Amino acid sequence: MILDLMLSDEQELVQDSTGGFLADRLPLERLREEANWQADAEILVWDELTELGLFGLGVEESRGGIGMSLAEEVIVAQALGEQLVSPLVLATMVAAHLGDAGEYAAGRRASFATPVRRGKYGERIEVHLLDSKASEDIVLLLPDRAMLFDRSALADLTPVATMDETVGFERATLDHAAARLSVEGSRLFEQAELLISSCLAGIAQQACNMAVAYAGMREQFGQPIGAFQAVKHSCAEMARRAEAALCQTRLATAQSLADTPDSSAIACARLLAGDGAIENAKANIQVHGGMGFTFEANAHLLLKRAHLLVSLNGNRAQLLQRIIGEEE
Amino acid sequence: MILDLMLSDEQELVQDSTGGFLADRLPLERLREEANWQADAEILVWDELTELGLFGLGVEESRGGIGMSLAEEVIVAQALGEQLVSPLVLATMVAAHLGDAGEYAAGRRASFATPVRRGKYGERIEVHLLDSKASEDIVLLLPDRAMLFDRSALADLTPVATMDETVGFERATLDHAAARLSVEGSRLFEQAELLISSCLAGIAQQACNMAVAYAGMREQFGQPIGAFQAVKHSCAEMARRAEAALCQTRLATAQSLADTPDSSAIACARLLAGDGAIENAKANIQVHGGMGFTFEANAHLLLKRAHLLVSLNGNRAQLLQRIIGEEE
Amino acid sequence: MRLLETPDDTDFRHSAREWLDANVPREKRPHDGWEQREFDLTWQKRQYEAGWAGISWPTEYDGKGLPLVRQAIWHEEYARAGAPQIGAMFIGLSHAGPTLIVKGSEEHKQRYLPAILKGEEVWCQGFSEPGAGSDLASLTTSGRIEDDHLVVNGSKIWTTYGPVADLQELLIRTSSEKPRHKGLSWVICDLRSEGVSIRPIKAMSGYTHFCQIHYDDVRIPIENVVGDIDGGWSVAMATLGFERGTGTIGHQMELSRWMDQLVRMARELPGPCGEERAIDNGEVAGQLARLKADVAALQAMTSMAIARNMRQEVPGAEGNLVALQFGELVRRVHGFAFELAGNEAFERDGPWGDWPYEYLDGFKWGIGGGTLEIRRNTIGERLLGLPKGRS
Amino acid sequence: MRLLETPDDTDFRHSAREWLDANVPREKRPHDGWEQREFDLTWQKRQYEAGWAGISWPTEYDGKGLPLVRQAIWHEEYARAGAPQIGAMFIGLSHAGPTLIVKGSEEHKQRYLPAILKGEEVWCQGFSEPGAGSDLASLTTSGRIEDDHLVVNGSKIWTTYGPVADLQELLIRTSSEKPRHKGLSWVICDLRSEGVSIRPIKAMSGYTHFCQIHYDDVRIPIENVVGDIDGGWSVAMATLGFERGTGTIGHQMELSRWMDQLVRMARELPGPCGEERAIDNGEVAGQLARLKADVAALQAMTSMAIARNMRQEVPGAEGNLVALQFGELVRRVHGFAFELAGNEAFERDGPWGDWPYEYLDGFKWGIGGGTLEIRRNTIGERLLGLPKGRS
Repeated sequence: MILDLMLSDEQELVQDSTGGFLADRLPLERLREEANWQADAEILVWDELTELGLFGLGVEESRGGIGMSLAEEVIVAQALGEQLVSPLVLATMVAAHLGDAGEYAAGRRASFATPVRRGKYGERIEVHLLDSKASEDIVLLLPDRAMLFDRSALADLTPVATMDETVGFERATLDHAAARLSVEGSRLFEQAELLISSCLAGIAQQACNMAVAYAGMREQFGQPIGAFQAVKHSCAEMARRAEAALCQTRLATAQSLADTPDSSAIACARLLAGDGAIENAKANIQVHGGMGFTFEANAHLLLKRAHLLVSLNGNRAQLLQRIIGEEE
Repeated sequence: MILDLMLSDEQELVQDSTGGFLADRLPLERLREEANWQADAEILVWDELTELGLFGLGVEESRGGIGMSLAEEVIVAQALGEQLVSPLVLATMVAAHLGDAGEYAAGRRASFATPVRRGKYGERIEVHLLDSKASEDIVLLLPDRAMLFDRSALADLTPVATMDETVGFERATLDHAAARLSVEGSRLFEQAELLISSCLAGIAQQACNMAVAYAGMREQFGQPIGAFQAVKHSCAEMARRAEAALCQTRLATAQSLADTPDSSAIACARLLAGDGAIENAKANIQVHGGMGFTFEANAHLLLKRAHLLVSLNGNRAQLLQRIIGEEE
Repeated sequence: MRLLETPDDTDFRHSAREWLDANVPREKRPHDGWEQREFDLTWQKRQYEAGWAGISWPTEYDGKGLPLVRQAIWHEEYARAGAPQIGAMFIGLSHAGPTLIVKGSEEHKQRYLPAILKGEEVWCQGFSEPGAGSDLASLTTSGRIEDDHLVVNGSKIWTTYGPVADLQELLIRTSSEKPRHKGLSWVICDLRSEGVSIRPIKAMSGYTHFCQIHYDDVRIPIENVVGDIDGGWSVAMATLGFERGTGTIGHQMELSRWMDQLVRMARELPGPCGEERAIDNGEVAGQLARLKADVAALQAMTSMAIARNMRQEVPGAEGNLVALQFGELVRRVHGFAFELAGNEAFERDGPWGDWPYEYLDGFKWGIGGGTLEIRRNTIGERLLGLPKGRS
Repeated sequence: MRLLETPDDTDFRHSAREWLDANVPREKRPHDGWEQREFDLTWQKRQYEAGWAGISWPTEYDGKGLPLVRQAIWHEEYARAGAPQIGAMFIGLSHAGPTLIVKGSEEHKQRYLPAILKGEEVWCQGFSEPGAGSDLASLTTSGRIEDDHLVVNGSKIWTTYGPVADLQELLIRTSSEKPRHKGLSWVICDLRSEGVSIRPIKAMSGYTHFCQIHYDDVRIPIENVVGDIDGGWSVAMATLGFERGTGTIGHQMELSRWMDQLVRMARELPGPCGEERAIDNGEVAGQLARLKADVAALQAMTSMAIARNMRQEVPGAEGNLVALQFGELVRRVHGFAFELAGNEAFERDGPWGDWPYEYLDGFKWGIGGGTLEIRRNTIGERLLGLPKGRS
């Protein structure tokens, strides 16, 4: 099957408008201020996000959506990744496919719940909630089932401190039976996998951009450090990993659009994007030297968020099994 | 337990005398000539090898040996690895522990048999024989049993062409019942593991030396290529891998000498030395550029022999299990 | 991000598949020498005669003039059918041909392009030199203008298929006064000319695909220069762009076939720790999955390169990303056979067939067409805009 | 290659074990600040009073004067007992102390060494600068000689434990005419001096261990210079040698404890694909084994470094091999917790305790004491004898 992985003119428009808006209103740098953590900055511009049409973008017009496709949502997700926008936005995009798109387009918010522990899940699941304090709904995606809960269905709610302090975390328990909506099948799970992959591809790209900018400016031993092969080659590998993540995500998306979704290809995208984001975030810290190790620079933000998104909704060992099609 | 991993004065003497002899009489370069392949060069100097005391070096004097220890054999094995000496020599060193050391010291030869296929072994095993055409005995080492066969016990003998053309390969079948000697337990298997690790550490070191020599001499873009960070850092990683292989092999050897052999530490040595040898051999080819890809240079010899020794007597998945002590 | 294939394209795909299934040679491709050349040329001729050669090349020169999508479909079906690698045709079809199409004169195109498609002539490259390796700007093989000829002296090395080639894309220094990369010319050299001598070089795989070539007052007509005299650098960059971009698509498709075979064998062979199937060993399964993801990425990156090429005439530096991904992966895939099968995979012509050969041969991808180190430099400087070092 | 431990050594080991088991503080070590300093000093004092401080330091300066073997045994038992990292004592015990022992004057040793062992003073390093980073030869913080003082101006950065330190090993430029690395001096700076100002810097882990220090006409007595004026380069190289060699042995032992804990948790936690125990998942088991082998190698390489140090006074460049092995491994080990436990390992003070903190904090090993890139340069040039580049 021959796919065009470049963007169409329309898709470029989506990329430019969303990317431009986010770079302007929710730039990565906002996270230097604690006041903007835990989706506070996103909530302030939520009306504008709804006006951009993010929620319901790929949902049919007949179901209250904008009537574009998964491709456009994947493009938006990459821009969200590049600016480390709160998972609240992505979760609401997913919820619009599960629940009533019109409500989300009108301002209703949903947050991700993700299982705290690995392994098989029973009817009652301990979950982490991400940036859920201002959301009405909770989305839980399992490989074979997608569920939507009212916030009130949460039991045992306790806040926890985690490695990525820019995202609000809570622990809670969810009971399958309490779901407002529950859809069987893997379709929504796999679509979300592609959106998360695209977010991670965005982080991988952002790490590369940040490293290249720093390497071109910072001087050591009498020349910009980017002139040294060790740094230059590290940047080249970052570019390769970002490209691999982007291309595989787009390819798996285009396959899904052509109504031939490939579960293995989607798992490949998730693995490549996750590894690309984490490896690039680490390499970016390394390029930044001592500065990269501080809380004052932006490099650490990419690493922490990459780990968070990699852990969302599954684990690496399961991914590897899905890639070779040997699920237990 | 505090171990001295440097060599004692006596051990240095063994290193210098064996290393010097091999560099002089069986230098790696001999393999440029087909006439020296398949142990032909070794057989020509076999008398001198016996005079050096290689066969029975670590066997008690009361059993017809020289009365030194495993430490000295490990030192010899590294020198064998550095010059890619035929596995015939190592096999005969091992056989001297299993059979009558006096006979091997007097010129009898033994070759390794190694299982052709992975997995569990039955009573009849299909094996590869390495450089066996001029040997009287065959050594087969299994994790729980060491066996010595007369050459006449081999069935279905057929020569095969393999990737490492400098070593003679045959396929044959061996029946447990036909063994002249069979010793239960893992002691000899583990001692051989350390000798093979040391051989591989020698290959890792030789690859590093070869790359450094070439990088200091070959010029590109107006300076020796070793001045470029990409090449210099590759050499530094080669030095690190060679050191890791050497140190872990010596540490596991010293533990064995102190009568506290550690199966996991030995498996670690085997893994590190195998990976070190293969990775360094690859990096050496890369440093040599186009020249490294030719049959005319020596770089490819290290790679092929490294793969051969890595595959000897086991496989990576088993090794990994032994390291974490979770054998099935 | 969309499906490109139209229903018409899919019809084309089906015809290609049908023809390939019926015509792909089933005999084993010889490992080297004149036998191999004959095999490759015969197979090219058969494709040409059936109308499958030069699918996206201009019709004026015997190509089919179809869009790149069709060419890409052909590559997919070609790999799917297990067709042999294009081998000796590689430089002609993927390197010299595309270069002549964008940079050659009308006469060049008329004279050389149809002969490539018809499988009449084998081309080889002539860029690297013994002293220069990856440093093209320091080439010293010289071409002195005498009347209407260039008189060439010097030496080229690592010339793949050189021992069996008819023609060569030769990069030589035609001006020694100009700055390093401004005095080069790209010229077509007939290897049957007087003064050309060829020394085959054996590769680590044990076979002979390449050679060193000496030029001793070799006279080449001036009209064989492609582009301008002293303007060879930009022609060479175009050539390398084709190599880096979609030029190796065939090899990549092949790698993906090897990968599939690896997964199949892991389902058939017993496991390393006594499992019934190797794939039931978690370590094996994990490694396979990682490899498979990287092979998938390679194909996706190639799709992206094709999409980019449809929008630009001469490929940019992005192709180096594909080459970088390919360079180490090919060894990792073939090398995994040893972990799966151990000594059995060592045997040449044993149950694992060509695996040990492919593993060893795969080392060329770390070196050929500029080492991986040079590719990383190029990505850093041309794609990311990092400064050149003082060295 | 032999066992070094004599029966007497083993007796020493048993006494050490007994004391440590009874005395290791069981309360949690604070993450930063003055509380942490107090914790570290108190623990050092307790070791000193019981006769376990400065095991291989000279007896004249309150050390125990025992052979290095005993020091190594102490490190092993210290790690085995789960004793806290030496933290704020690190520079004093592993850096400044050893440097003073080989390069300091009699007065230096009398004044400073006992105070380190007694846990009375905290030292910090002062090599890196905002503009210079890893490039020590380009330091610009200056010391101008006025009468019997050096007057220091400039700034240092990345000073670990700087916010809570009393003394600093300060590398400054005392001559601007001499070649880059020939005009430096190594001098002891009292951080309570007038003109010193300290700006704490928060690390990516969220805690504050290091700082930037500004010097504004800070007057340091000339007798605080260690080695010769303008001879600081060789003193600094000795200092870095200690850091690279056995200086980080404590951290390495600790890493090996974390590794053991990882294996233990893999035996206790359920597996990622529904297995009863995580270690029954082949992918997890394989990754653990690889990590364990690399941790084993790190310990073996450290043993080799100790053996080398017993034969030489000032450590050579080989220590960089240990540092290189350590640099990335520490992140890989701590990072594996996320693969084992996913989001649960994210929680600070959750069931995985300090794992996320250790993971983030581990990034310092890729940067501190010269980045890994600089270490690779040093190995290439000083150990392997490769030429310096023109840049």
